[in-house]
Amino acid sequence: MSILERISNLDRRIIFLTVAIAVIVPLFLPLRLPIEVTPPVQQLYDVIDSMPARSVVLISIDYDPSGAPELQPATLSIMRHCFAKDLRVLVLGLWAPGVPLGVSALEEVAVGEFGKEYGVDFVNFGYKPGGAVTLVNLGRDVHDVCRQDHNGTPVDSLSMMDDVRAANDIGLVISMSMGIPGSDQWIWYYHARYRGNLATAQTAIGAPKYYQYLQSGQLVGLIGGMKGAAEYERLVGRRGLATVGMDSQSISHLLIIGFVLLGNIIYWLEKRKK
Amino acid sequence: MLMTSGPWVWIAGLLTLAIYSFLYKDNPFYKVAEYIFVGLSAGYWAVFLWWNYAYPNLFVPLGEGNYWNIIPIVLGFMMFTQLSKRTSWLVRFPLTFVLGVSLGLQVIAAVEGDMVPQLQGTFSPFAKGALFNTYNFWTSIGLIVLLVGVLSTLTYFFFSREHKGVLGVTSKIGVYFLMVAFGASFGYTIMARISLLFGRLHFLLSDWMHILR
Amino acid sequence: MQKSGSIIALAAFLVLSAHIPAAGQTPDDTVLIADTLKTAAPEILPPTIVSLEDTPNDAGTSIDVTWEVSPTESLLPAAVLQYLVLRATSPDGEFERVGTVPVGTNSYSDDGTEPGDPYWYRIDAVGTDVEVSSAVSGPAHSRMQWFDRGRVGVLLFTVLTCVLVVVFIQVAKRRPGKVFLRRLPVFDAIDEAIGRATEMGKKVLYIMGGLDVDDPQTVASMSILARVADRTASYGARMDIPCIWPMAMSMARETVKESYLRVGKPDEYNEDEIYYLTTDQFGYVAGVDGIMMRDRPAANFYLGAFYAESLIFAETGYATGAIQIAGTAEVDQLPFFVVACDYTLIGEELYAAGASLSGDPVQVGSIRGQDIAKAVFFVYIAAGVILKLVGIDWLERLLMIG
Amino acid sequence: MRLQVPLAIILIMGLFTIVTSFIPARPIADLNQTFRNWYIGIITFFIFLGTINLVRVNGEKIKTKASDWQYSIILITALAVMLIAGFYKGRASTDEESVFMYLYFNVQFPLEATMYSLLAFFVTSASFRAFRARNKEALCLLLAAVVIMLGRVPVGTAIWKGFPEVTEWIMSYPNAAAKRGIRLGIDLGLISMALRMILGIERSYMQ
Repeated sequence: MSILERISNLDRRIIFLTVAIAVIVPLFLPLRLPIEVTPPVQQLYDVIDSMPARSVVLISIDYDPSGAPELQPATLSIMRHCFAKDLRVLVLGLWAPGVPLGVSALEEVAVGEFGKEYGVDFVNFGYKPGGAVTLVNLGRDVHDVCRQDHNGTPVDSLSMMDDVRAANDIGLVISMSMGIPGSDQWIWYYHARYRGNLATAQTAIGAPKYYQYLQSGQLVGLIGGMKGAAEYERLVGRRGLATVGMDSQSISHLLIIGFVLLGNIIYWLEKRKK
Repeated sequence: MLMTSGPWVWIAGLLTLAIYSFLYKDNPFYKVAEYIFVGLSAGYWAVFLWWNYAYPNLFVPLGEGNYWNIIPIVLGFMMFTQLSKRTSWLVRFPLTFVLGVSLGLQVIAAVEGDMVPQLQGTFSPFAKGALFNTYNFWTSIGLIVLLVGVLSTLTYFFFSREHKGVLGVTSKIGVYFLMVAFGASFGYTIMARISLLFGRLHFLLSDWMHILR
Repeated sequence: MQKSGSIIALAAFLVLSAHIPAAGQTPDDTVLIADTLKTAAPEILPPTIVSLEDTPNDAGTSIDVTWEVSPTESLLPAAVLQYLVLRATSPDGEFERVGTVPVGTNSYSDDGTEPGDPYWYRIDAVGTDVEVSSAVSGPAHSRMQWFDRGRVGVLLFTVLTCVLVVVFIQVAKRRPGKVFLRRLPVFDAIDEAIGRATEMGKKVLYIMGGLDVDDPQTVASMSILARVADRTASYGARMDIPCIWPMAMSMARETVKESYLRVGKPDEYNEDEIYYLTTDQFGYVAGVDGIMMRDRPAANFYLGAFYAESLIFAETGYATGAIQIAGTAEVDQLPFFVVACDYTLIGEELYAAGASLSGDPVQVGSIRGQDIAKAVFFVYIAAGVILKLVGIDWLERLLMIG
Repeated sequence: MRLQVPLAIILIMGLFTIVTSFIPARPIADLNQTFRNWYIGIITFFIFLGTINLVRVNGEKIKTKASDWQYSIILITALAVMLIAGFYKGRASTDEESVFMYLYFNVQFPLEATMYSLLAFFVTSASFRAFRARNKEALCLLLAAVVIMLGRVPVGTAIWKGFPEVTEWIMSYPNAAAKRGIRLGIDLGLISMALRMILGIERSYMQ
């Protein structure tokens, strides 16, 4: 077998190995490539930044652990921003397996970093089943949908909720979403009825679809994939897992482009030989 | 936290490695992981759907005195007649009910969610005098490209004419649009794929092996 | 990210279950209460209710309230903070708060009225320490509508496509063989793939996607399966059809059996070649990958609804050296099939392939109907652009979903 | 009975669902809602049927000692464990700190996510072998993919500042155009298939 043929029929396992290396190595040897902030992310940052202190931000955890690599860093950064601006945070979620992710994010940021008080500065209502129907009801009567928090504490004994009763008491809704139910439902069933500010964070697969809503003004911000999360990390000035991940992304994207080029060079050489 | 405590993290770590071993070649570890996976997930979905869909939609209302709900419950159980050859024709009753509702919804959704807004969206930006005035140069070009793209892609899907002459040219342009779109989507989603791998490897290296941080 | 097919079906249902409002709505300017306002409470002039109307196209449970904002708003921008919408069931009865809107807003849809009952409304402008009420207005009634006028466009297009399909089915039935259908290159690909499998003495693997028989893609896949089975039956190749849904399995068995009957080899039909694997998405993927690695089928067909498994199948299949023919109407997955398979049916081609393979007048006729509908779309878009460019937009308004 | 009644059911349910989606009036809309709830309930039985089939198929394997029958024991055990964990305490057995959720997060989820992450490898091997500029169409595909890849990561921006903007433009216009064309075709294919099934012309789904 000639060298050309050998490269052309490269054992897939070698390709697989290089991918693993491309993802792992930057974890140990970060490149710290600069991350440019794109307008959709900047827009969301500006909205949160300009909110008056003590306003309420609702973060909807609409993903499960498989969306966590892309969405959890964004959740953490947004929470950091909110608590730094002394905003109050209300967490709930339309995906049952997402509840522990919301709990751990609040533990890390609200309790661990900012020393915020549960029930006063932030609350967590956990999983809300029912998708669209629930959101329609939520906008009208928050207390009706959120009767108990995720630990079973009744809403009336959470002082933060005293003046959070309907859609217009919530300054901003951010749906951290990886599918259905998620930001589609927030747009169609919540925002369409109650307006107010709505933003979304998406996985890289979901993101392209939401540009149109951004243009039409239905969304005030969009965080797309791990890149968007990294941008937000840069804005709040704290390197997180997304920023770390972007180095792996850069290298593996280059690697794939390299393989595409290699494939074409071989193809071209083989053709010339014939 | 639920995910990274004690022996559980070891189970998760070993199972992750077992699946990756398939990339090298098929082996008994992979097979064990595969069969655990199939069994566990079948159980998970049965439990999940029961508590979140069947129970609240069918049985709770029945308990509250809504006796009409006997109909869907009977229809639901009729699904099981499929298990025997002699009774399997009875499946047609729940099946056609489900099909009727679902096809009806799909038809309306296709027209309302896709067809009308997508058609509309193609020409509505072309307001009088807006091109190159209201929009910037690249947006204007983009809108024209969008129009040409939609129309030519549509002609690619003509089945009852040979693709010759004008139709041949337009459908050929359509093919180029298709290729650009496929290439673009392919490139765009790589980030999500790598993110998943990043998530798994990060779990292995930090949560399980504690090599990182 | 895609979950297992069934969950997608369920979830999609949840989305479909109410109608989608039009795109392009801009959010109200949500003006948040300025905490800088510490000056003494100024005098606020009351707002005035302009109209109370039944919200159109609903079940009669909502009234639209519009008012003129307090004149103070423009004089002293920070004086008014928000408006309260209040409702009572008699003009001098007790008014209860039904909504709160930020300053600058002049309308509110009050959901929660009973059809036919009379209601009276009042708008209060709220300042830092003052609250000023408008005059009471009423009575207003909400009524339910029997036709949703906001959906004329949807109705029009639904009727149009349905009529076209039905009419051309009738035409094709009456004059069978008269409607021309272009020969898709996939036909040759199918023949070649099955021929090769026969020569090599290897199996033909057929995967009909991740959804059950309630998805049109699965039904479309079944009509292609019928033709593939015709070929394998007449060539004498063996098939391997692992199924993800029990119902789809029974259907595939029936389909393949009929093919064997059609080519006159009923005794060669083997039911065990079509079997149930599992309903879990990745469990199924793991199983099918195992089959590919062990048996190395020479021709792989992936036709139907596919999700994340598309590329896993296509790459494993490639590694085993199979000819691969794919087709799906899942737009997100098409790129992977196009890149990794030898031939891919794109979107509507999946629906059309079965029709043109069988030549069945009903199917052929409906394809013709679909083509005419596409021609109508083409003209509609072109007309829309031209009308818009010269400044006429009734076409757009006519079909606006609202 | 075996044919006419099912055909009548699909016709009535299909037409009812389509026609009534234009009628907001209460009695009709409420009935629609009821049917949709029934539909959700019934469709979950598809999954239950699948679970029963899974037990049957694997039980058969164990009984006949077919190849790999030992693995089937693992499968049935896993299934049983999950079902017991999910039902033994009633509704509460799926609470946040339940055994059921522990199993989900530490056994099922890692398996699923790992399976899913295999795509990162396959996407690379597919790029290597399939992205070859065999003709002009393939060249378009290839170029679009490479440009978008560069537009998505910081290293692309480091090479040329314009990549992200070009990426956005390609995604918003040529990409959206083709997707729209495909979708319109799919919608028509779907409607025509659905219509044929509702009208009873297409009956192949009935075994």
